[in-house]
Amino acid sequence: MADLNVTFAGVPFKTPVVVASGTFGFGREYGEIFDLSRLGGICVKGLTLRPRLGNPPPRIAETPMGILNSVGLQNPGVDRFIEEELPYLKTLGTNIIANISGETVEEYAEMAEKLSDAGVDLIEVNISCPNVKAGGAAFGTSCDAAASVTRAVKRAARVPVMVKLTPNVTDIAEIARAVEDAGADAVSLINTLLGMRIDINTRRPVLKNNTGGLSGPAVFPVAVRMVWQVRRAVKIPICGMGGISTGEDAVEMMLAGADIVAVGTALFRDPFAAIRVTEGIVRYLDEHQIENVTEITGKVLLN
Amino acid sequence: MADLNVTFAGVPFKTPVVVASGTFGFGREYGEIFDLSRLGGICVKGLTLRPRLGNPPPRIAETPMGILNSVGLQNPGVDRFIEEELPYLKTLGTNIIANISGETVEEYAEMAEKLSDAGVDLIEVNISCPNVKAGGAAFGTSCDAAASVTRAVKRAARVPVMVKLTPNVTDIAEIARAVEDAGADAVSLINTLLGMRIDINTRRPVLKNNTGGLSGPAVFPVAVRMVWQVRRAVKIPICGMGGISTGEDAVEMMLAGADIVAVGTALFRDPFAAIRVTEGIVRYLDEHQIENVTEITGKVLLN
Amino acid sequence: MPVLTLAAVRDVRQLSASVWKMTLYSPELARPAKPGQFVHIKCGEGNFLRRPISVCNAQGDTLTLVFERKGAGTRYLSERRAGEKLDILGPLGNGFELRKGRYLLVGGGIGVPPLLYAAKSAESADAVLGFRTKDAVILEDEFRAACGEVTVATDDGSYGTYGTIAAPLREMLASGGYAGVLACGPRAMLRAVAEICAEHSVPCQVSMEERMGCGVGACLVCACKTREGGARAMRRVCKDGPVFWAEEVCW
Amino acid sequence: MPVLTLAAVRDVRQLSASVWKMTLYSPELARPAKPGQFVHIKCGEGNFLRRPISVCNAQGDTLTLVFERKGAGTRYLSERRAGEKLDILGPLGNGFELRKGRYLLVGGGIGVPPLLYAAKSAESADAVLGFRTKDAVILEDEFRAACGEVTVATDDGSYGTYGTIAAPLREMLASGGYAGVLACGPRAMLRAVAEICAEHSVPCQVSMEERMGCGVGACLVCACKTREGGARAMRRVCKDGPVFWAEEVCW
Ligand SMILES: Cc1cc2nc3c(=O)[nH]c(=O)nc-3n(C[C@H](O)[C@H](O)[C@H](O)COP(=O)(O)OP(=O)(O)OC[C@H]3O[C@@H](n4cnc5c(N)ncnc54)[C@H](O)[C@@H]3O)c2cc1C
Ligand SMILES: Cc1cc2nc3c(=O)[nH]c(=O)nc-3n(C[C@H](O)[C@H](O)[C@H](O)COP(=O)(O)OP(=O)(O)OC[C@H]3O[C@@H](n4cnc5c(N)ncnc54)[C@H](O)[C@@H]3O)c2cc1C
Ligand SMILES: Cc1cc2nc3c(=O)[nH]c(=O)nc-3n(C[C@H](O)[C@H](O)[C@H](O)COP(=O)(O)O)c2cc1C
Ligand SMILES: Cc1cc2nc3c(=O)[nH]c(=O)nc-3n(C[C@H](O)[C@H](O)[C@H](O)COP(=O)(O)O)c2cc1C
Ligand code: FES
Ligand code: FES
Repeated sequence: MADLNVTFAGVPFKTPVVVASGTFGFGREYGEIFDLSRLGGICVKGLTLRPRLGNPPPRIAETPMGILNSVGLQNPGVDRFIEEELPYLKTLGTNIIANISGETVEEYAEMAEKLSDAGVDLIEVNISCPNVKAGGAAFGTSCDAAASVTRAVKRAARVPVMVKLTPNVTDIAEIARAVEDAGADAVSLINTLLGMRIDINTRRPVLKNNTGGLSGPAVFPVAVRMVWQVRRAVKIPICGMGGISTGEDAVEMMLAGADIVAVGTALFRDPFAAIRVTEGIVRYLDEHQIENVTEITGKVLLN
Repeated sequence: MADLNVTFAGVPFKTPVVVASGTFGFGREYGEIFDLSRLGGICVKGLTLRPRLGNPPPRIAETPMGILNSVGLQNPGVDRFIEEELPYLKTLGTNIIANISGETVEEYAEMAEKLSDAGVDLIEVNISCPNVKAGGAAFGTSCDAAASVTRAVKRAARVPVMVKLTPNVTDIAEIARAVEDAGADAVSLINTLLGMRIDINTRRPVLKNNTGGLSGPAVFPVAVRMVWQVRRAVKIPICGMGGISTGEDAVEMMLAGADIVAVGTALFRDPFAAIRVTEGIVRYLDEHQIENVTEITGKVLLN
Repeated sequence: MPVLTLAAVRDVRQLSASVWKMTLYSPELARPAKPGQFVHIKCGEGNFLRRPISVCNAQGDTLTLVFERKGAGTRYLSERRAGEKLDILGPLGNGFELRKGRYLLVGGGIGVPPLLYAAKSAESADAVLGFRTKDAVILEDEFRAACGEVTVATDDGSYGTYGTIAAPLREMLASGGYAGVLACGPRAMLRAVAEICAEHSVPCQVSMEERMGCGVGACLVCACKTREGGARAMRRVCKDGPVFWAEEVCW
Repeated sequence: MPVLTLAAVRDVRQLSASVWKMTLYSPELARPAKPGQFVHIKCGEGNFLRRPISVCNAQGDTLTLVFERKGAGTRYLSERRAGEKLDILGPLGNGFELRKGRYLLVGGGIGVPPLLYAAKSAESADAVLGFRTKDAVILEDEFRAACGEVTVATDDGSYGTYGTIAAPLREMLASGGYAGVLACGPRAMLRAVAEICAEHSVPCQVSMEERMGCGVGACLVCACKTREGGARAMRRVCKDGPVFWAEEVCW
């Protein structure tokens, strides 16, 4: 069987398949359904310095082969996460990636410090949440802001730092270069595309928050394109995501340039999606007699 | 039955449903399938000053509830269009919207002048084609460039001018404001989102052009959001498009802010899509006892 | 422990203009299912999200679901035929907390079906069932068989008592002796039931609805605002609910 | 004049490891269909685009399609059962230009089926059919019934003549007397056929494949580069084709 080991930003992953932040909570629920040690890693629900209740419901709307969500970073705050959730997560035998959002650069840095001390494997810096007013995507749409968050987190963190990019920009490669120059160890992309659905009978947006983030298979071709663009722009490794639901999708994303991939929304349709994606990658590698999954990253042959 | 008449940028439309540029050729083919006078208008295939062969095939890739295309503005050039196609189009009893792309500002102006003389009803200025090297989307991603194309076309045109915006930008409202300030009579949106698919067996992009434009139901929530954002940013009317395939979708787009809507990719699945969309709008208006379709434009009630 | 399973459709029949009843063979779902729990059903290739539908009854290896045809997902379900299989995740959620004693079940419209299994599981139960109009009345015989007293009310008085469930509920609570009230129905009705129960100091459990993603508690989209000992919280309808203590819900 | 219609599936059966044959009842499609035309089929809710499949035969009110199971769309088709309906747009494209005289049909793999209807429609016809291997041979009996001489070739020599269709094609053309060659198959084969026909000065029509959108000629995605009297052009496989004169195609 093909070797799935990948060293990503210096961290060993036993498979290149992780689950995407916000779609997997802190692991407990899916842990009842399958063995979480089969995952390459878990990106936990986005954390903030203080607890957040998130946005009012409804927080989800269905779209053609996708969903909009407007959860708005509901979470118990970084301290309670470290106290109540991380000890459990550490027992799972998989990498734990802390996803952090701040309203200010200082908040990002403070969280990075706490989480480094607490011993997560990787920090994912979310500068791309479309569902919060302060911070969030505002940091992700400007090279300067993205770079300054990255620099601050890098100074504070003692574990590798991955910066999560938003697709809602004119030139994602430019932002990727800015965070690479600012010291990021890796980038992840894409976060959700900003979208809206309206109930034509009530005339009100389906989401109480009016707009939300689009994810799921619908966005897959956009995500592949962006991963490919970023691959050509930076040298640091990429965690590719956005609409992956099969092993074939994951292989496509890796050919475009992803070193590892994340599975998110697909879990809502198939709770075993991440496992099936992993199995699909193995099948592809074996059929094509590829020994190590790292051999396919970025290996698209342009026409 | 509800009244579907809309005056859009000064041009009377007997229904608010037009067909999107590039999905309907110059009308002849679908003219064999249904009565084109039932359409509010026809946006013809994108025209350029000189004939273009377009990009090499394959030019289409399927995606979850969408497609990528990379036609690359294949067209006979504006002169042959005026000579060979426009006379037929003018017999159809529906508005003819000429869609133009230039490599330079001057080319846009020259085409606008020729088409005004030839007597089209409206000119749609495509500054958002993702599939050509020179011009195209380059004009659509900068406020200054978008404004200067708009100004040049407005000076040359003697029919109303609608500017077609690209969704591949950080802030579409800003571009809309720039073209409004530059004198545009209307805006249309969205053109396609840049995307990519890779054949994992050959490792080559499915499209010979490597990347292409995403359209179809997958993009609908992004299009609704952008129409809503633009509606709040400008006063000029909006032709909304992107993934519309049912009357309900059209109503949703109009509630978000569209004065008229265009149906494109949905035609590939259902050649009667534009007619069914029109019928669906009527059904909605009648059920909700709304007398004139213009009453719903922009009438979303925010939460 | 939810399972993901292919359940065999045994029967699909129409109960009213817009309501269908589906019987499934599925030991994995039927055996562990508790009253108030739900299942999360994949509705074909065209609908991305699963649809949550409450357990209406579970007997042996057979699961019964009753649903209203609202949009594309429930339309898909209504068009299934015996012999087909459905991809179902479940049973999910907490379900009603049933102790000893007599329960009063209060259902409104499509909120009625989930109470049937509760009626069968309780030591004893009465029911107040509200519907819009006579043609919308469903499952009356089943409730009469499973309950002591059953009052049917219609908003337009075309069948049973005239008006909402509020008056019959007040009356029956006044007669006393209920261990608790279990309610399911539109939010406005649940709120009214909660208030009436509070007036009568009867413990009330309500089954809440919210749009769902994962269905298992991981994505946090199905939020229900609650207060617990003064503190505000967002709880998950799919995991912490769908059944909540009425006094904890921020209406 | 293409129509959009619901055609009733009469029969679906497997011809080889990866090839299926589907029989449809549809007067609207079968009656006007000409050899070399195709139909554009909606393949369920999960596949956005229609799939183009050539007419393999049309007799009375019955249309026969033969297709290879490649991906999700053709898998969907292979799973249809008698009695179901398919949403089909057609017949589409130009079809072969058939005059008087004897035609030589040259098919490769899944390019073989469209030639069957041509065989039946021509005044007289011979055929050279190429397949990868013995197990991939399909429709041999049907061609033997409809044609004069039929040569089957397999790449690995496991059945019929050893090698590609090139050698038998050369031989048969050398014997002379053909009004034209009609070819369908992989692009490389078509190119070889075109060259051989040019050597023998026999008019050759080739049926081209390209990924499609609308199927009716409106979207320009199905381009085939051609030269017509020196000028380069992009022609539409769905409308100007799928059949082109071999010498016009830029290979
Ligand atoms: C815990 C729970 C139990 C339920 N039990 C039943 C039941 O037993 N019988 C029954 O008829 N209905 C029940 N519902 C409501 C049922 O889930 C919706 O009517 C159904 O999802 C509508 O899907 P649709 O595709 O037909 O409608 P659409 O409106 O097209 O659905 C669009 C999207 O919105 C969601 N949605 C729409 N309405 C609701 C709603 N009321 N609640 C949650 N999501 C919604 C859908 O799931 C889908 O994602 C229950 C809901 C919940 C949360
Ligand atoms: C005019 C014409 C006639 C055809 N006739 C036949 C026939 O009689 N029998 C038969 O088996 N096949 C035929 N094909 C090929 C057939 O259309 C494809 O094999 C089929 O579309 C594959 O769909 P899929 O979903 O199974 O594969 P996928 O690879 O999953 O399809 C993905 C997308 O690519 C398109 N695609 C993939 N391969 C092709 C191809 N070779 N040509 C065109 N589009 C493709 C699909 O239509 C779909 O849009 C014909 C093609 C054309 C253009
Ligand atoms: C319900 C939901 C909640 C999310 N929450 C977060 C979050 O807290 N932090 C974050 O960085 N991304 C969040 N995301 C984005 C995902 O991590 C991922 O980037 C996106 O959904 C695209 O991948 P997918 O299509 O596989 O889901 C969330 C997505 C969903 C659907
Ligand atoms: C095959 C194809 C060709 C297109 N060609 C053009 C074009 O020439 N000019 C243009 O402005 N837009 C062009 N578009 C974009 C459409 O007009 C429309 O903006 C887009 O497809 C979104 O709408 P839809 O999802 O309804 O198709 C093309 C789209 C497709 C699918
Ligand atoms: S639906 Fe995901 S947490 Fe409830
Ligand atoms: S498929 Fe649209 S022109 Fe051929």
